[in-house]
Formats: sequence, C-alpha cells, structure tokens
Amino acid sequence: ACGSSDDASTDSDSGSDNEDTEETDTSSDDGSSEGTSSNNSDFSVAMVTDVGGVDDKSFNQSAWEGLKQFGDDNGYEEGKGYTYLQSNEATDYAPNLNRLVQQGYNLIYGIGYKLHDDIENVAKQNPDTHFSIVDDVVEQPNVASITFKEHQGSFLVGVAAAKKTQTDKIGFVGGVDGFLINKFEAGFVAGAKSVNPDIEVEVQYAGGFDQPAKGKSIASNMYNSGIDIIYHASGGTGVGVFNQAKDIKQSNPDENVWVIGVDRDQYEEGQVGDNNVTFTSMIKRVDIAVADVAEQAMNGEFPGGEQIAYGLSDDAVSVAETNEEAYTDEIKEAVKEWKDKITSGEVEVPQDRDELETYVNNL
Amino acid sequence: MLRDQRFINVLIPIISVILGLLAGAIIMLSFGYNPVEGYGALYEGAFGNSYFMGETFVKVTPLILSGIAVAFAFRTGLFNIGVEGQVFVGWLASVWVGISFESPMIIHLPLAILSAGVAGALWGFVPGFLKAKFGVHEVIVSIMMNYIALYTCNAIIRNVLTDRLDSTDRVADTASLSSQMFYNWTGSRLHWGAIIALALAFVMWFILEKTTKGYELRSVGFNQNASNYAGMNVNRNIVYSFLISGSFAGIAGAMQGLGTYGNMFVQSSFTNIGFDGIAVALLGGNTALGSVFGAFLFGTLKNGAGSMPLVANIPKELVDIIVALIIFFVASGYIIRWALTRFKREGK
Amino acid sequence: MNIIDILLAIIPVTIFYAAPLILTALGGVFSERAGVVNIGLEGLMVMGAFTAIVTNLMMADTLGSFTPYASLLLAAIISGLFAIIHAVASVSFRADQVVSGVAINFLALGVSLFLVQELYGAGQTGQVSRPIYSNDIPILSDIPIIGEMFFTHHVTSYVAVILAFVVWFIIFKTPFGLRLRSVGEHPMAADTNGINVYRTRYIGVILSGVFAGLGGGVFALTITGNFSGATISGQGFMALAAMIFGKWHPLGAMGAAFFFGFAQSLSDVAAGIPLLESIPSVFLLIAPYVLTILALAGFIGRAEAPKAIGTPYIKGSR
Amino acid sequence: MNKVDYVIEMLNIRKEFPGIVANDNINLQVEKGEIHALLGENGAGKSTLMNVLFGLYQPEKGEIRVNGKPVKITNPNIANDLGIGMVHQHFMLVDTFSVTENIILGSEPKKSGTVDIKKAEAEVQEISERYGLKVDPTAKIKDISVGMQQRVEILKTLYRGADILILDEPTAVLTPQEIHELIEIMRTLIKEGKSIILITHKLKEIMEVCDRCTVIRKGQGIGTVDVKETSTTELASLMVGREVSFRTEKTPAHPKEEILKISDLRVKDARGAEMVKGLHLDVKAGEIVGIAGVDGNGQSELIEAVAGLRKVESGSILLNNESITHFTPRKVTESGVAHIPQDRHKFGLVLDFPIGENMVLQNYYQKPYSSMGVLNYKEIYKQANKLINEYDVRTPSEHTPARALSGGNQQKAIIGREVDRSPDLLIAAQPTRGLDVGAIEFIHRKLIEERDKGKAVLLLSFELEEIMNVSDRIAIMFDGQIVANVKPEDTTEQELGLLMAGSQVEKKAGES
Ligand SMILES: Nc1ncnc2c1ncn2[C@@H]1O[C@H](COP(=O)(O)OP(=O)(O)OP(=O)(O)O)[C@@H](O)[C@H]1O
Ligand SMILES: Nc1ncnc2c1ncn2[C@@H]1O[C@H](COP(=O)(O)OP(=O)(O)OP(=O)(O)O)[C@@H](O)[C@H]1O
Ligand SMILES: [Mg+2]
Ligand SMILES: [Mg+2]
Repeated sequence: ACGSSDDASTDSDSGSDNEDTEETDTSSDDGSSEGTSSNNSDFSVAMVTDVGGVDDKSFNQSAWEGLKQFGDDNGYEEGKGYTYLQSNEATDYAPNLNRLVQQGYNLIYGIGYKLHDDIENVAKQNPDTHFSIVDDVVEQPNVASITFKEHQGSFLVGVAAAKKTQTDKIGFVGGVDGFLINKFEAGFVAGAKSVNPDIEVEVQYAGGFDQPAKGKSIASNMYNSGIDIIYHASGGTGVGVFNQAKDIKQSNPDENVWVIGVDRDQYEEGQVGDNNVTFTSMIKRVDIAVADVAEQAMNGEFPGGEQIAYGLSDDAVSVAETNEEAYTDEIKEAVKEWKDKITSGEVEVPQDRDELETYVNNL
Repeated sequence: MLRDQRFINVLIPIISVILGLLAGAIIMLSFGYNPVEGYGALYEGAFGNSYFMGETFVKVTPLILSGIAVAFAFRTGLFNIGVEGQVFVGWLASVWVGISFESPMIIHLPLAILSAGVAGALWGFVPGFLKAKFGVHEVIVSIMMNYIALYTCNAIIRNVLTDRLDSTDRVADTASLSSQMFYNWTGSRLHWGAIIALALAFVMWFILEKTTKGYELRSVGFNQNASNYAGMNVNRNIVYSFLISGSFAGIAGAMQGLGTYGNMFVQSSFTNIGFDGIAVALLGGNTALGSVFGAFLFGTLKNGAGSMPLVANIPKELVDIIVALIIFFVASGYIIRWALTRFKREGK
Repeated sequence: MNIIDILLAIIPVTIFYAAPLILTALGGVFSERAGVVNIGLEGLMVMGAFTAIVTNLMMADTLGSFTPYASLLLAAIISGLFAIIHAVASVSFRADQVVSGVAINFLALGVSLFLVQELYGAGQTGQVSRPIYSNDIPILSDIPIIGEMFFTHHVTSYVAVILAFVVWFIIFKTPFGLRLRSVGEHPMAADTNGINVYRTRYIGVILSGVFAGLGGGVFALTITGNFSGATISGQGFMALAAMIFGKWHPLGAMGAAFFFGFAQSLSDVAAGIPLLESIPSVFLLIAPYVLTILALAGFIGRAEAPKAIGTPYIKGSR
Repeated sequence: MNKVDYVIEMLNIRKEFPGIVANDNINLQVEKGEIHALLGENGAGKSTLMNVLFGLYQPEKGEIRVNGKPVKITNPNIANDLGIGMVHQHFMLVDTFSVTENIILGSEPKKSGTVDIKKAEAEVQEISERYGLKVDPTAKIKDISVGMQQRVEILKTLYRGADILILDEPTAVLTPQEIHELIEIMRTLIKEGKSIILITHKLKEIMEVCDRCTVIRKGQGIGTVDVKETSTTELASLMVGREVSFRTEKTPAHPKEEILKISDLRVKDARGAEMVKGLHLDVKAGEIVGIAGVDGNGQSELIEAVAGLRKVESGSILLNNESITHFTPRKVTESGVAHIPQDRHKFGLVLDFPIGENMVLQNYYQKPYSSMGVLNYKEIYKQANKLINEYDVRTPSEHTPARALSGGNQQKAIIGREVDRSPDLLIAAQPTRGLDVGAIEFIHRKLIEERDKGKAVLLLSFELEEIMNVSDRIAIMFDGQIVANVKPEDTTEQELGLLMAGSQVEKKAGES
C-alpha cells in the first residue's frame, strides 16, 4: 500500500498531459487558493468502497489509486477535493453515500456491483449530484455506469496459461459463485480452450472472498493433481492460493507452479526468495476508468445515464507482463494475436457458462 | 435500600457508557485526534439530521431482534450463538414469500414475516433438539448451523430464486415493510420493522415474565433438576426456547429482507447481526428492555462511526474499541457498584 | 483418483487446517479447565495474527530467518497479555464470562485494525516477506507415501501436535494441572486447600491467550501472510467448538480439530474428484459442518463441562 | 487462668454480612486435647465463626490467638500452617478427582515436576490406617458414600498435619453407624493429642463425646458450659432461649384405607445397578410410615420412583388403587402426591427465583395462579405470603431470592408448599436434615398434623430418633427390599440398628 502512494507522487509532475492542464501546472504549489477562481476548483469527488476497503489489493484499491491520481493531477488535497468512505457491511453503503452527498461532493462513486441498489436509490433522491457505479449498470440520468470486459482479459490469460502449461491441466479459483466472477471463469476457460481444446480446466469456488485457508487448500489439491497454473478471481481468498504456490516453490524451486493474479498486477504477491510464482495478472484498470469519468465530470461532460464498458481496446483491461522470465515472448505473441482478434470483433468472448458452452462447442 | 439498589442498577450502564466514551476520548487524544471533533462527528453521523436518524433506526431494528433472540435463550440457560444463521434463513424465507406471489398486504406481509419466524425457528430447532435428545452442546451445533445457513442461502439465491444471479428480485409491495411516509420524512430506509421489533421485544418480555410458559422456561434455565421435580418437561422446554429464540432471529432477517433491502443477495461472509446480538443482549442484561437500549446504543455508535473518518479523520475502528470497553464496564458492574457504595459511604 | 491419491490430497490439507485450531483449542482448555469460559478465543487469535504479521513486517530485515519464530513468540506474549483483560474482568471484577469474552472479540478487532490504520494508513497490512513455509523432514519425508503425507508440513503443525501432548501432561500429571482443574471444578474446595483460586484462574486465562495467540499467529504466517479484519473469521469459534467436541481434553480437542480439518479438506478435495463434480457445490461447502453435527449426535453425545465454569469465584459466598 | 492451656482463643469476634451481624462479640476458648462443642440454632453464626478461624472470612473486629500467640489468619494457607484444619458443613471435595487427589490437592508430593501419585496414595493409605479412617485412595469422590467422603475430608486435614480440627456438622449427613464410627475416630484423634471443635445440632452427641460446649444465639455468645454439668434440656433452652420438648406429642394413629401400594418394584440407579429389588410397601391414610435403613440401600431410588423422577423397571405403584407406575412427575403430582425432596438445593427450589415464585413451583399453571397461560402474580404472592406466615419462613420479603434464605428457612418453605397442596400422600425425605431442634420440632408437628387430617405420610430418615419419634410404623429397608415392619413402641434403636445392618432378617421378616 505504501508503494502506491509513492507512485502517485513521482508521477504527479509529468502526469497531467492533456486539455485542462495549463492552470494547474503553473500554480501547482499555491494552487489551492489560486485555483478557487478557476472553473473546476469547487469540484470534488469521492467514493464509497464495498466491504473490501481501499487497500484490498483489488478493485477498491485500484479505484482509490485512480482517484488519488486524479486529485494529484488537479492539485486537490485528500479529504477536501477527493476522499473515500469505507463500508464495513452492506448496511453501510446507503448512509455512506448520503454522508458524501451531504458533504457536498459533486461526483460520488460506488465501487462494486453490491452498491447497485443503493446507488440507484440515492441517485434518485439526489438528482443534482453525479454518481457513478463500477462493475454494474444503474439506469439513472445522473449515474454513469462503468463496467469492464473482464471476460476479455480473462480470455487472454487463459490463452497465456494454455501456452505455458506443461501438464495441460490448469485451474480456476473463484470467490463467490456469481455473475461477476462467472465472467472471469467463462473468459478464462474459453481462452485456454481456444489454444488447446483438450486442455483440462478445473473450476472451483471457495464460497467467499475472505477465505485464504480455503484458497490454500484448493490450491494444494489442484497443484497436487497435476495442475500447474491457477487463475484466481477471489480477492483475499487468493492470498491462500499464492501462499500455497510460494510454499511449494520455496521447498522445491524447480517445481512448476504458477498463479495468475487478478484486478491488479499481483507480481509482488508472488515473490518468494529469488523466485516469483506470479505468471501474469489480468489487470482491470479501475483507476483509469475512475479518473477518466472524474475528468469528464470536472469538465462538465459527465456521461450521466451512459454505460461505459472499458475493455481491451481502452487498455483498461490488460495482461501483465512483469514476470519477464515466465511470460515469454512466444506467449506475448500469442496473446497479442488473440487480443487483435477480440478487438477486431472476430472473436466474441463468452461471458457466462451458457455462452461458454456454445463457444466451446463451436471450436 | 432496595430503592438504592435499583438506582445503582440503572446507574451502572450509564456510568459504563460515560467511562467508555471517556476512554475513547483518551485514546483519541493520545493518537493526536480531537475528541470533541470525533464525538461531534459521531453525533452528527447518528442524529445529525432526519436521514441519519432514520438510518440509525435501520441499524437498530434487526439488532433489537437478534438481541432479544440471544437474551431469550440465555434466560433459559442456553447459549444461542446460532442467531447469525437463523437471521440468514429468516431473511431468505421472508424474501422468498415476498417475491413468489402477490396478494393483499394484510395477508402477504404477515405471511412473509411469519415464514421468516418459522424458518428461524426451524434453524433453532436443530441445536435445541440435539441438546434435548442427545445432550449435544448447543454452542457447537449452532456454530455449524451458521455456516450451513450462509452457504445454503447463497446457493438458493443463485439456483432457486434466480437464474444464477447475485440478488433476488425485490419483494412485492404487498410484502414490503418500507414506508413512503418515513421516506418522505427522512429520505432514509427507515421502515415499519422498527415498530415490529419493539413490539416483539414486548412479546419477549411478556412471554418470559407473564406467562406460565415463561415461568417454566426461566425455571429450566436456572435449575433443570428442580424443574423436572416440579413436573416440567425439561427437554421440551429446551426445544421451545430454541424455537422462540430462533423465530425472533428469523424475524430479524425479515427486517432486512422486507425492510432495509427489500431483497436478498449472495453474501460472502456473515452479516454480524447475530454476533452483535450477543453483545446487545449482554449489554441489556438479557432483558427485553435492556436489549432495546443495548441495540440502540450499538446501532447509534456503529452508524455514527461512519462519519468519523470523513468529518474528523478518525479511523472508525475506534468505535469498536469504545463498544468493547462499554461492554467490559457494564459486565464489570460489580466493581462499579463497589466503587459507588464506597463513594457513598465516604460521602456520609 | 485412487485412494492413495485421495489420502495424499486430504491429509496434508487436514493438517494445515487443523494446526491453528489445535493450538487455540488448547488455549481454550486451559481457560475453561480453570472455570473461565472463553468465547474470546476468536479475539485472542486476532491479536496473535496481528502481532505476528506486524512483527514479521517490522523485524524481517534485522532478524532474518529467525523472524517467523520471533513473530510467533511475540504473538503468544501479546495475546497472553491481552487475555489479562479477560481475566481482570471475569475473575477479579466478577463480570459475566461470556460477556467479557464477547468484549474481547470486539476489542481485539478494534485495537488491531485501529493500529493497522495508524501504522500503515490502511485497512490491512502488506504481505510478509518471511512467512512460515512447509518443510520436508529429512529422511522421514523420503519414505514412500507416508513421507509425503506426514512429513512435509509446516514445522508449526508438528509443534501443535507436540504441544497437545505437553498440555495433556501439564493438565493431568503436574501439580499445577491438578490445581487448575480443581479450581474449575470446585473453586471453594481449592481455596480451602490453600490454592489461590484467583491466581490460578489468571494463569489459565493468560495461557489461553498465549495459545490462542500462537494459533492466530500460525494461521497468519502459514496461510494468509498478511493481516486484515477478515484474516481471522470464525476460526476462534471453530476452536471453541473443537474444545467442546473434545470434551475439554487436550487430546480430545486435538482430535476434534483434526476432524474439522479433515471434513473441510474432504469437501475441498471432493470438488476436484471427477466423479463427485456433479454434486452441487453447496453440498460440498456445507459438508464439513453437517458431518460435525452428525458426528456429535451419533457418537459423541453429552459432554460434561468443568462444574464451576461460568461462575465467578467469590470468596466466602455460598 | 493459664492462657497456655488454650490452643485456640477467639476473642470478641465480630463479623458482618450485608444487612446482618453474623457474629457479634463472640468468645471461644478451646483447651488442648478437648472436644469442644459449638451449639446454636440455624443461622446463629457457627459456620461463620469457624470460617473466620479458618481464614475464609476476615472479622471486622476481634483477636485470634493460637497457642497463646496472637495471629492474623487471612487465608486458609495460614490456618493450615498454624495446624488448623476444617471439615466444612458442605463438603469441599472435587467430585471428579480421586480420594488421593482430593487429599493432596495444594500440597502434592512431587517427582520431577509431576505429581507423585503413587507416593501420595501410599501416604494416604498410611494415615488412613493410623487413624482408622477407611477409604479407597483410588476411588473417585462421586462414586463413594457420604460417610467415606466425610473421612476423606478428615484425612485432608490430617494429611496437612492439623492439630486442631474443626468439624462443621459432620454428623448431619451420616447414618447412625457412620456417626458411631466418627465418634470413635474423634476419640482416637484426641488420644493422638489433637483438639477438636465440633458443631452439631444433635445434643445427644454433645453429651456423648464433648468436654465443653459454647452456645451462641443469633450471633451472640451465650456462654460456655461444662458438658458433665449440664443436660440436653439445659443446652436446648440455652440455645433457643425457651423450653423445648423433645418427645413429639402425638396421639395413636388410626390407619384407614390404603393410599399407596407398591408391589414387586424394581428400580435402577443412574449407573444402571439395580437398587430396588422387588420391593413391597403400603401406606395407609392416617399413618406415618418411616423407612429406616442405612444409606445406599435403595431408599433414594424408591422415593424417586414413586415421585416419577426415576424409571420403574418393573412392578407397580398404586395410589388410591390406581396405577401411577409410569407417570411423569407432573402426573404423579396431579394425582395427589407431594414430595419433600432429600436435596433441597438440587430439587426443592429454584434458588434464583424469588421465594414467592418458589411457592407455586408445581401448580403455577393452575388456577388461580394463572389463567389462559398468563400468570396471576397477585394470587401467587398472596399464596406465598400465606405460607410464609403460616410456616414462619424468615425472609426479608417474598421477593427475596430463595438462595438468600438460611437452610432451615428454605426447608420450611418447601414443607409449607408441599403440605399446603393437601396431598393424599406426603413423601418426606430427610425433612429435618441439618436443622436445629426448634425447626425440627416444628416440622415433626406438621407431619403429625397431616396424618391426623387423614393423609398418608411416608417418611425417609437416617435419624433413628426421628424415625422412632414420628413414625407409626417403621419399614426397614435393606438391600433394595423392605425386610421388616415394626411398631416403634415394640422395638429399640439397637434392634433397629441390627435389622438395618441385615442381620436376623429371616426371623423378623417372618414375624411381621
Ligand atoms: N456469605 C454470606 N453472605 C451473607 N450472609 C451470610 C453469609 N454466610 C452466612 N450468612 C448469614 O449469617 C448468619 C449466620 O450464618 P451461619 O452459616 O454462620 O449459621 P450457622 O450457625 O452455621 O447455621 P446452620 O446451623 O444452619 O449451619 C445467617 O443469618 C446467614 O444467613
Ligand atoms: N497457591 C497456588 N495457587 C495456584 N497455583 C499455585 C499455587 N502455588 C503454586 N502454584 C502453581 O503450581 C505449580 C507448582 O508450584 P510450586 O512447586 O511452587 O508449588 P508450591 O506452592 O511450592 O507447592 P507445595 O506447597 O507443594 O510446596 C506452579 O506452576 C505454581 O505456579
Ligand atoms: Mg449455615
Ligand atoms: Mg453452619
């Protein structure tokens, strides 16, 4: 978590490179008082996390990083121009949204599909405030819906995994069996089977995003049964998957065990001594999307009522290439190839199990 | 002297709350926060305007019910640590009934609530029955039943109530507890459940203190041998106790399903309504009225805490610490009582 | 999958699930044998996990490979100290022991998360660089099959099993154990025999903190590698269940912990067995809990708690 | 007087409990080598005084000297070190521990960090033989008789090398045989140079073994008398403050129809051993049948079976010619049986209920105490107040928890409740255990009153004197059967004792 704030600060000088910049750049030091006169100075933006919190190593964190980046770029101070509220349980969403409304924030994000209903209600109640939801669609004129084509990214890591595996057996660990995680699953399986229709993909759900023990246990079984690459889309449960892989790697560095991370580049999580078990990660750039929408809102171009689906073509969904040793050029090639097929529309990636079945049958 | 005692009994929780808040202030000070700002934010967040007041009640409502569920069992000598799971199944049952059909509200709503109660009772029946029949410790079975409820409800939402979706439809208006009137007043999710909760707290008090069944249950709670000697069926009373406790818990679930949310969704972990109910019951000395106050305190602190990071930049975990300290102080009533009597004697 | 494969899959997982539960349940045995209900095991585990992780993060550079052990040691100590609060409330201040235990759970979570906020400005810590990895035991692990099943685990798992026997020895063979049990069964009798009931109960509760802290630390260092509010989510209650299941006996508690681990692992493994794949996953998810209930109802039945459990000892009361 | 003669001196001891002065300026001086009795009504403050001496309570005022030296006894350890050992009124034994473990607890012989249990057992064996206190060192407390538990308690003090033994009502729970043994043991102990303070309500025992007797009444010392120069009547009036009659006045019985008829009854105990083995017994209206027997011969099981608390294996129990053999306790009660249970704390009362609510423990659900499932507290408390007045239950109020009452008053409350239900059959199991003579007199009178009203009364007692005084007919129980029926006026305590021990069974059974 400390690392991310470093990143933000080093970037801040060079970071803002487009349209609105001149003012902010020149007055960045004493900018706050000076900025009052400018058209965007009283713009403020905030987000409500779901129960994960802003350092969940996942999309909440990513969203917050996007917001911080946006704030830094525009010379805002945390707590004034931009802020977040963490939810501890589902009942907190609505009050948290309202708290931010009452504090006068102009644009408020709800991070995660779980906030769907509450965003919808609060947006109806406060037509003058702008809202945005991540990972779901709310049809209200003052709500911008941000979704991601996770299935596309998952497809690509599926391709990478199929290329990498030596056993032709790979695994998928999901958090809670639900429509969102099913997207990851469907994309992953489709990608792998596209490369090698005979590949075995074992899918298992832990029943929760906070069950590292179960994650470790499932991973242990998978690796035991000859699976050498596991893609996890399971939040905190994935920690257990990483730990099992690292454990195996630690006692036998020659062992072929890999994890594919999710949401952010999870390279760091895979470090064990001099080795790293993170093969790649399916990156979902919530930060880009969040900053993007904030930018538009600030400029008076808030995409209210629209659904913006970020995907491969926006680079908002991508595949990490950090582990250069494992992620070989050959794999890179193949992934690029499939990426082009997807962006060009040649391949339609399935989003759920039914679509997957059709897709696999057509291979 | 009796009057004195009663006065002290009321005084102890008040002093405990004050001590807890004081301790919280000291912690804030020592970590460089401003307690006045902190508590100001907490107050604003809980009662600052009609919206927050409404939301505070929304938090309090299920806690009253989970609190009396725990308290009821405790009073009859049983530890129902399974309220959490009973809340889940109650929630599910109420939503199930709520979305499955439409009928006049006068039938639909009570039916939905009732089914929540029945579901909770059934869930409570398992530990109760196993305790009565085989002497299996209710705590283990209750804990296991919690997990079973969590996973089963999720599966039913995904596979039975929806076609692999994460949340159910909204319950029909005829089964909904939500209130346009409250909404217009407060803009919050405040719903009629608050009244149901209070009414059921009264029911719990009435059952325990005024009915023959309550007499039996309390008697069994205190002394099983004597109860048996007096002709009461101890095992049956254990089961009854779990049934009643479970139905309160189930209805706590209905508050969420028919009121706060109007639907049910897949959850990746416990709601804590049941576990918090333990604290609520114990804060309230396992009485109905006490549980109401306990729930109120708890809900207020929890809801108000949400504003602390935003307004005063104080981590809201601090409130958990304060809650814990208040529970300690209430529990340690003996020492407060001792100090009070000491103080009084010295004063004379 | 043949039976050997299945066992090879199940047993290691059983063991890593069980180890933290064993340790924590042993803690429960100490406290409850002394007559103090300890619902606060969950919170004590939280403290242990928190301490172990923070120590690990802070000291890894200075302590090197000794870090995980230092972390566990500190986890045990801090949780032991933390348990004193429970002891003060329920032994000295005559608080209801269940209430005090519930408060411990709240307090532990509050304190640890508050401190994580203060230390790292975040809701959870980063990954530790020196967790506990599993180790092959030289020679023994080379034995075919058996070696892989039993001698390739975290060193803490062996420690947990050894400690179960140590605790059994302490409780049933030493003067201290005799005194501890007497205080839980009939404190007044102990008192008239010149045993300091309060002191003994304090020791019991503190030991429960030490062991639960160890359990929490082991869980964090072997399984999660970091600390957040969700790290310990119900393990303390499972340990409590294991202790009751094991009838307040150290070896029984260990057996129960293994049973839980086994049931859990069985359900994880079954999901990967082709034949069983058609079973809806929910049945596998709930299987461990259902199995436990069946086992309790079928074979275990009534368990007698220490007689004086739950009641504060008040000198001279009757 | 020469102070050195006293091993114990307690001077001007004052001990208060909230709302009550339990000991008010009491003096007690015990000479070396004597058995010193401490006598007083229930609640007079005897146990309190002894607990002060043993370091369990701290007195507000007063001085304690041991062997002439002033001491402060702040905990039992100090008492032990001073050579004071105490056998408490309620046994201080850990049920699940063995005899040896209970004895050594707190001062265990050790071998490399462990309890040296072998050595301990040998030591226990040795002491037990030296003083003639027979125990099985390896048996669990919960498996041995009350008498043996008593011996374990005494061994505990001896093991710690006590020279001064406090025995708080040791005989209240013993059978006559056991009392006899205990008296012998006390004599042995005195010979060994020990001194004993004995608390008992049984004046006969004081007369038999004690040298001097200190009497206290309502927390105040009345004085110390030389036993040789006094009589039971004098002791009783010193203690109560008025004349007490020992022979219960009663007219001859006029038994009428058969109320209870038990045939060929078989009952097992909790561990599955058959304790009642084909027993026959009948009780008629207007008579008191006393069951005499050594504890453990199936008496408790018999009574519990009749009350519906224990499963009947075979045989029949008829009440007014109708079978109640397999009735639940509720149905037994409703058919007209009242039962004063042996263990008042375990069965008789819900100690945490107000005494008032305890007064309707069996009929709370009936009119007028409730209607349509709702309690009528007004009626309940009306009834409670009636019983409290009628039976002289001394309690601050009807709302006081039963726990707070003294044992004697708890017992009176139970008796009031049971008798007032006006049953056809009244079962009284050890109704006067641990009570002072005044209370005993009262209870005996109540039982006889019931008989005179035409009720059947079944009395179980280990107290031969009580059996002889109160019963109209005595049924002797031995090994699960009634082996003889005798009239009190036709027998002696000695003869009863022999019958209870199982001798001459043939002859007597044939005779009656
Ligand atoms: N721990 C206590 N707390 C409050 N009151 C007490 C306590 N112990 C004794 N008392 C009260 O002090 C008085 C003396 O009690 P104590 O037990 O000494 O009587 P006793 O002479 O031993 O009577 P008994 O013959 O019934 O054993 C009684 O009124 C009793 O209720
Ligand atoms: N009064 C006491 N109450 C509780 N625990 C005690 C007490 N005395 C000792 N212990 C514990 O019992 C164990 C044995 O201690 P130790 O050998 O010092 O006992 P001790 O008191 O010296 O026994 P002894 O009286 O037999 O010499 C230690 O763990 C100690 O903490
Ligand atoms: Mg007494
Ligand atoms: Mg006494």
